[in-house]
Amino acid sequence: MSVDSILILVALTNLMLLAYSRLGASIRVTAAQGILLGLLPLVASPHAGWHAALIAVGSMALKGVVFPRLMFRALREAKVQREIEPFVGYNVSLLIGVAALAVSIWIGQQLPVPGATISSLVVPVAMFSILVGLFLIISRKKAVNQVLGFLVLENGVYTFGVGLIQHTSLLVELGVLLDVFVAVFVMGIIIFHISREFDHIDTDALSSLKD
Amino acid sequence: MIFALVLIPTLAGLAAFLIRPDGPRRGLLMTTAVVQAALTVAAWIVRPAPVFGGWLALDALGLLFLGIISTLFLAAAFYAVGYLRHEEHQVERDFEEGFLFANAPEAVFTGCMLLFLASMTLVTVSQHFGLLWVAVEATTLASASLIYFHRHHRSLEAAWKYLLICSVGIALALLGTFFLAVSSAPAGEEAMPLLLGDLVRHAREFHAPWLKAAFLLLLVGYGTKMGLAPMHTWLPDAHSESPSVVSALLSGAVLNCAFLGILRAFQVCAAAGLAEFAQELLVGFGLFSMAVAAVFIFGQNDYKRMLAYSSVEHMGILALGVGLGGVATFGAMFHAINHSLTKAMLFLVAGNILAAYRTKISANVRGVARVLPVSGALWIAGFLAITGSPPFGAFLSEFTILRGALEQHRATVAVAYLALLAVIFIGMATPVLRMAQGEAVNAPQDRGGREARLSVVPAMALGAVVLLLGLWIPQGLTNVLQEAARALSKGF
Amino acid sequence: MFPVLFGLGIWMLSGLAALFARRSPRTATACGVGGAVAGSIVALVPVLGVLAGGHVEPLRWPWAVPCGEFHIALDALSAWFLLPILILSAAAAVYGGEYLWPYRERKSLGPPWFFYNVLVASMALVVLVRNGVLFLVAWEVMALSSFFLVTFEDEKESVREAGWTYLVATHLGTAFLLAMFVLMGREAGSLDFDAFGAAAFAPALANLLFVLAVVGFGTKAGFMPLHVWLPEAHPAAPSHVSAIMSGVMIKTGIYGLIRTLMILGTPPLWWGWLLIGIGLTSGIVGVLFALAQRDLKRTLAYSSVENIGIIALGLGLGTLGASMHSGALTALGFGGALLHVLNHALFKGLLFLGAGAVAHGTGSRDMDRLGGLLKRMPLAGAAFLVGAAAISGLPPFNGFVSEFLIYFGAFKGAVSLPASGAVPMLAVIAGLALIGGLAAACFTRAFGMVFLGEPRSDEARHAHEPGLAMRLPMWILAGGCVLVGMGAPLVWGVVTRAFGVAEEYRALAAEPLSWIVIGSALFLALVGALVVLRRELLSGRVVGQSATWGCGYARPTARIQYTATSFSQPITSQFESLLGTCASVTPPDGYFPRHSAVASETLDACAEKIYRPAFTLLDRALSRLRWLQHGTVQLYVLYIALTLLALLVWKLG
Amino acid sequence: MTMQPATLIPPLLALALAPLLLGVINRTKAVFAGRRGQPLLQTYFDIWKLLHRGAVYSRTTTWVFRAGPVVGLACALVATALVPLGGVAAPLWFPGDLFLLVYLLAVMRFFTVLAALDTGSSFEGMGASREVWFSALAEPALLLALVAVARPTGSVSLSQILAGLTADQWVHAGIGFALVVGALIIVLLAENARIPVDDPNTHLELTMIHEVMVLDHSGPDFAFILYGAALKLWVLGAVLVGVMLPVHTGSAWLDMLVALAGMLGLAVIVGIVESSMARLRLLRVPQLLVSASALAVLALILAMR
Repeated sequence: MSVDSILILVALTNLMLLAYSRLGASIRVTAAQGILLGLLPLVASPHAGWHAALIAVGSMALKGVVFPRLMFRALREAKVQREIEPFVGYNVSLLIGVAALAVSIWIGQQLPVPGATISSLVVPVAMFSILVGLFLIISRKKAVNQVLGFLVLENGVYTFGVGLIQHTSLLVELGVLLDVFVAVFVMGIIIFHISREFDHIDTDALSSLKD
Repeated sequence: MIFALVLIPTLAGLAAFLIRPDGPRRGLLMTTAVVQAALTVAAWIVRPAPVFGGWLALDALGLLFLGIISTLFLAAAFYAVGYLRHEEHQVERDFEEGFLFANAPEAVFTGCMLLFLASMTLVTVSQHFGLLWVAVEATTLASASLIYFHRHHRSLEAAWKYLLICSVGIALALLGTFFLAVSSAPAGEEAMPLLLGDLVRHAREFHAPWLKAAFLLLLVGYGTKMGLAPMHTWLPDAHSESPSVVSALLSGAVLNCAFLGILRAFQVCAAAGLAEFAQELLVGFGLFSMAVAAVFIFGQNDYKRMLAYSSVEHMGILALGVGLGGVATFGAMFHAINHSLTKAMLFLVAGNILAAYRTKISANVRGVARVLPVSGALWIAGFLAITGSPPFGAFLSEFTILRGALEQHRATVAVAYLALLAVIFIGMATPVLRMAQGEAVNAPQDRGGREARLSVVPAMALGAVVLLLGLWIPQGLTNVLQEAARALSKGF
Repeated sequence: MFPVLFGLGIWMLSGLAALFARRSPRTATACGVGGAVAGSIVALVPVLGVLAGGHVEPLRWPWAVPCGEFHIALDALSAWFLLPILILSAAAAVYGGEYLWPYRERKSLGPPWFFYNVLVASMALVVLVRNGVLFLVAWEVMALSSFFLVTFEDEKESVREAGWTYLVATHLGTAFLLAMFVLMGREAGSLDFDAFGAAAFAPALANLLFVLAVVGFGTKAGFMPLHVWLPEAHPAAPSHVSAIMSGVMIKTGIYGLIRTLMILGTPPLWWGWLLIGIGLTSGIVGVLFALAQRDLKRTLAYSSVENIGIIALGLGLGTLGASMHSGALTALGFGGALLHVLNHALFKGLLFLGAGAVAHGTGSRDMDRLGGLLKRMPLAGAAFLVGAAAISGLPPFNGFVSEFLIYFGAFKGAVSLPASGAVPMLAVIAGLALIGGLAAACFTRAFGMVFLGEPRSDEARHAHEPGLAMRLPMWILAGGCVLVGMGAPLVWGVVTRAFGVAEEYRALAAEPLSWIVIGSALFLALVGALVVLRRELLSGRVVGQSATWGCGYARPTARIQYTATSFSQPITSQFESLLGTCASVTPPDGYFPRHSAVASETLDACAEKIYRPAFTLLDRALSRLRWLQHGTVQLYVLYIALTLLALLVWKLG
Repeated sequence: MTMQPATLIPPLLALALAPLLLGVINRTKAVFAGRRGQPLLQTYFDIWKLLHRGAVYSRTTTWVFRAGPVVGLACALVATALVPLGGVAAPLWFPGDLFLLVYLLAVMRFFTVLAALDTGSSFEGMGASREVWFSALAEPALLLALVAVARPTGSVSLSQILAGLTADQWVHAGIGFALVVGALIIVLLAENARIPVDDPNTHLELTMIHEVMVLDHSGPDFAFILYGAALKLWVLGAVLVGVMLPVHTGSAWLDMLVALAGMLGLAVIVGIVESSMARLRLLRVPQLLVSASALAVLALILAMR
């Protein structure tokens, strides 16, 4: 299984996320994306140091197992199954996704990688994930979806990190991982509170503070 | 020593979660604040040596912001104790919609405050971009639960927005950090570990497009946290819903931490000879932030939101000052201090007003100067200070920034700057004066002009410092400011 | 210089003392009044020394703020402006001691006295400092302290409004000064006034600086149409504060303008024309608005705008003279303006104190409800009459002297200069004549309606004379009016010598002034003689008392008297469109009309027609943009995403 | 400068002959009305009689009321010392003396108005309000006219200006001078409360200006007022005559005679005007006075070519 194929799979998962309305499915796809990205460093440099492996396992465990469970619990709490009416419909979302893909490729061309890289697809795919993540946050109403969007965004950044920077130090990666973990954890907590407060997780309700 | 600066609040924070009784916990909060302040003073006197392979070090910039943070936290901690005493009874009634709600456990509050302090300190001392990012994100997480201290839906909403928006921004900042790393690839191995010093030293060899992109991402990312328009949107909600003491810390300290992140990136750009590129962006964001702030301050009827927008304005002024460069950089550094202290003071006073009148609508507040004499006086003084009237410090810094603009013949910038300041002055004068003056109406508990010492003394102290800074700048401070300005102008 | 510092110290410390003694009104008042008087007396010594031709070493202390230096100097100009500041502040303080006393139950007297002394100190500092930053600090402290004094009775809505207007106006004015000083500093390389004086400004920049100065200082001085705060703030303030605000504080604007002109060097012609234009507008429109007011203190405030206009006319003449290198015109124009600064301080201070006495004695400032007060407060009334005559520019009082100098300068110009130069002179003469006539109308009205005739209301009927502490300052100021009027040649000598005017130009005015004094003396002698003659004639003859001859009407009441409004109606009706007086009339109807009423009010035209619409427009425009903060988090994230994309595309594309 | 005794002549003549002018005016009017009219010296008789009467004062009034006539007369007396006559300079002549003259008249008016207001009578208040308004318009006209005269002579003192005028200037700049004279006549009529501005001897108080202000004065006070009014007429008349008849025959006596004749002629003219014109409506008076200023300005424009 080559780096490129993983990256392409990642891009596909992004498109799937754009198309899905069932929250459960979205969660599973995100989890899959997380696992794929966890594999990436191992595939990229098979005989990397033990810490790369550690990071990989850690992130796989986190993104593939812990987060999905968290999200599913949130779903059970809020008793919702699907994103009924997002701000942007699913077909339009797909089109926008394609556009985003184009933009990411353009950016990739604008930024030729100076140093060593594992694949020419890294920058476009990373950018693509980031854009899709942002788009999910913007276009969906269910809080869960926005957390997923945030995860996809983080995945993009992570892709980038793994793909382009061979020797960032262990501490930073651990810190990053930890932060992401805590962030998602806190978000999960807040979603519980939201669902308790409004007995649903529509973010429409969360627009009372304005000018 | 740097370790101590970071570790003491961390351990104290963790301990605070475990301490059951209130008294010792509050004591812990205050002692930590005092110790932290003492350590900071020591650091100002003798610059501590870099530790941990140069990852943690205190340069002028860090020292400056560390000073701000410790001062604010000292004031905030004492105020918080008084505040917690006032909030002791568990269930209370919301004064806007009248439902009942509980507060978060006090242990959580205290612990998060201390961790918050730890993470902010880490921001100021970290020389490594990755570490810096981790620290900034940590401040977000630590403060999120502070914002959600009052357990009701508005503060929940505020916390949610804060968390989501800042996390998005921070994620972009992380991407920017990676870009930075990539751009530094041509410099070879020794520049790679993202240490500020190495980056600045080799910046000339960096790959320009990547560096530009990195700066853009860091600007937008940290700018979100810093509250530059149009990424400022979380700020008014978070500030208006969180307890005033938290708002004080958010406005006075957190925004500066994010600003520090941008400054670090700016240092690298300046060293790489991309100063103009970066400065243009900063000037643009600065003026735009001031404009947006003006729009929402003018006719704002919620005084805590008004203060929040004023923070947006002043972040704009800081960005503008650095963007103008030259003497304006010095002005911006100085303004960071003035703004933080003044804004914190204003938020603390706003907390007193809120406690007495139980409303955030400025139109419903009258005669503060009669009901709460001290707070009323501080409220007006703070308003004058924050709008840059002499004899307060902000006047000197804003004046210096104006000098910077005109000495570079940037007439349009200067005119826009003055015009926006004027509009904001008018916009703030109207509600502030209306609140402070007149006969007292709907002040439920009139304390006969007496106020709890803990609720006014911290604000008074901050106000005194701001006044002092307007009349006399200590030599040591001037040196540090100039060193910081130099670091920004030449990258080193 | 040290006496001056000593005075500053006394003011600040006594102010602080008053602030800390706020629990006991007696101590606070004692500290405030004593400090103000003592400080003024101490500082008066070097001022008189300088005016007598002495020299005082400037003082330079390092000051640890960017570009800041504690640099103060006392030259003739500073001394000349300091003189009225010291005199009037001391007098007004004594007066205020009694004036504020009745408030002691309701509010603490500490803060007002603190701010009063801070105001005095800052005014003195403003005319002393020679460093841009220090000047701005003193300038703003002056504005803020006076703002807190204006809002002393902040429980009144009108007072709060006035305070807001004042604060905003003065702050906006200061913005222009900021720009001016920074630009000067850019050229001079330092914010030190001496450096400014040494620097050479390019004509374009000099013009810009002049305009900035006119707007910035003009806002404080009350040039039309920047005067809007003045008729609001001065009536709102306690009367002794109105006195020093109107008497000396607005003059600091004139001081700044003169200082700027000195710095900028030889002016182009149009500066003089601009100043004369401003002078004419402020003078004529100002006095017309003064005529249209019913509130005594509002009338006085508008008349301050008028007098500032007269000063501006003098400055304009002087500036024209400077640009035409005509020493005579310069000497007479600036001399007249400077003298009028002093004179206006004297009689306007006196008049505001008198108005305060009226308000204090009757509780009303509405001229349509007053009358007959001369019988009830004879001493205060007599002092007020002196002020009224002086401000109408009548000999033998001081007002005539300064106006004469301006007239004389314009007259010389009008007969000697070529047409281009003579036209502005004619404008000055005609304008000054019209202003003088209208001012006489305004103050016969003010004095006649308030002090003469029959009381128009109960509060006027039961008015009482103020105490000695309030009368004495008024008499001192009245004496000042007479002294300057009768000692005109001496005063002129002092002015010209202090400002080093060439002998020939001094003689130019010295001679007529001495003749005027002779004429005045003759006039006073004749008055005395006629009084004696009249007494002789009437002695031993029947001197009857009766009711006023009502042309046959048997039962006159106080209500059939002419009121202030009706007195000025012929004039105001001519300028209806300008003044925009709005009258509400309830005409009598039916065969047996019950109630009928006429009420008229004249709001400030500039405020109503320019500023208020501008502010509403701004407010509307800004509130259009509020949707930006829409409340849905998705939108916010969208902002971030779009910003990012835009920047990436822009910078990388 | 030292005061030559000759300069005392103009004021002395003024003191002696001023009341005569009123007599002449009244006699002229009588003649036009086909009456014999009062004797020329009637004003003297009136003043004499009033000086020996007692007085009645309103209870409303204060010392201001009593001060009015005294101050007014004092001003008029000083004013006579400021105007030259027939080429003889005034005892008080100095650069810019005309401003002192104008402002002395202002002082006179100021106190007359205050005295009127002191009575609290609505009629006198009415008169006062008109007086201040019209005189405010008259002052600029007077000063502008004087500047227009002064400009050709280039001197800044009334005595020198009038001395500087010569008959041939009339020949050259006749129109200009005519305009000035017109302006001065209007001012003279307005300031002295003559028709067409005011009617000195109507019996309808509502229509009066100056007369109504002195309704309450009696006895010596009224005598002072009468004399003061006569002097005021003389003073302004002297200025006007000085402009109208700038004759400089060699002999001072002849010049003086010409001037006196001019004064009497002026009185006759005023009488003719009064008996041939009707009073203007009060609303028109301001227009008349503004037009006086307009005439003066026109004259100035001509003088500045």
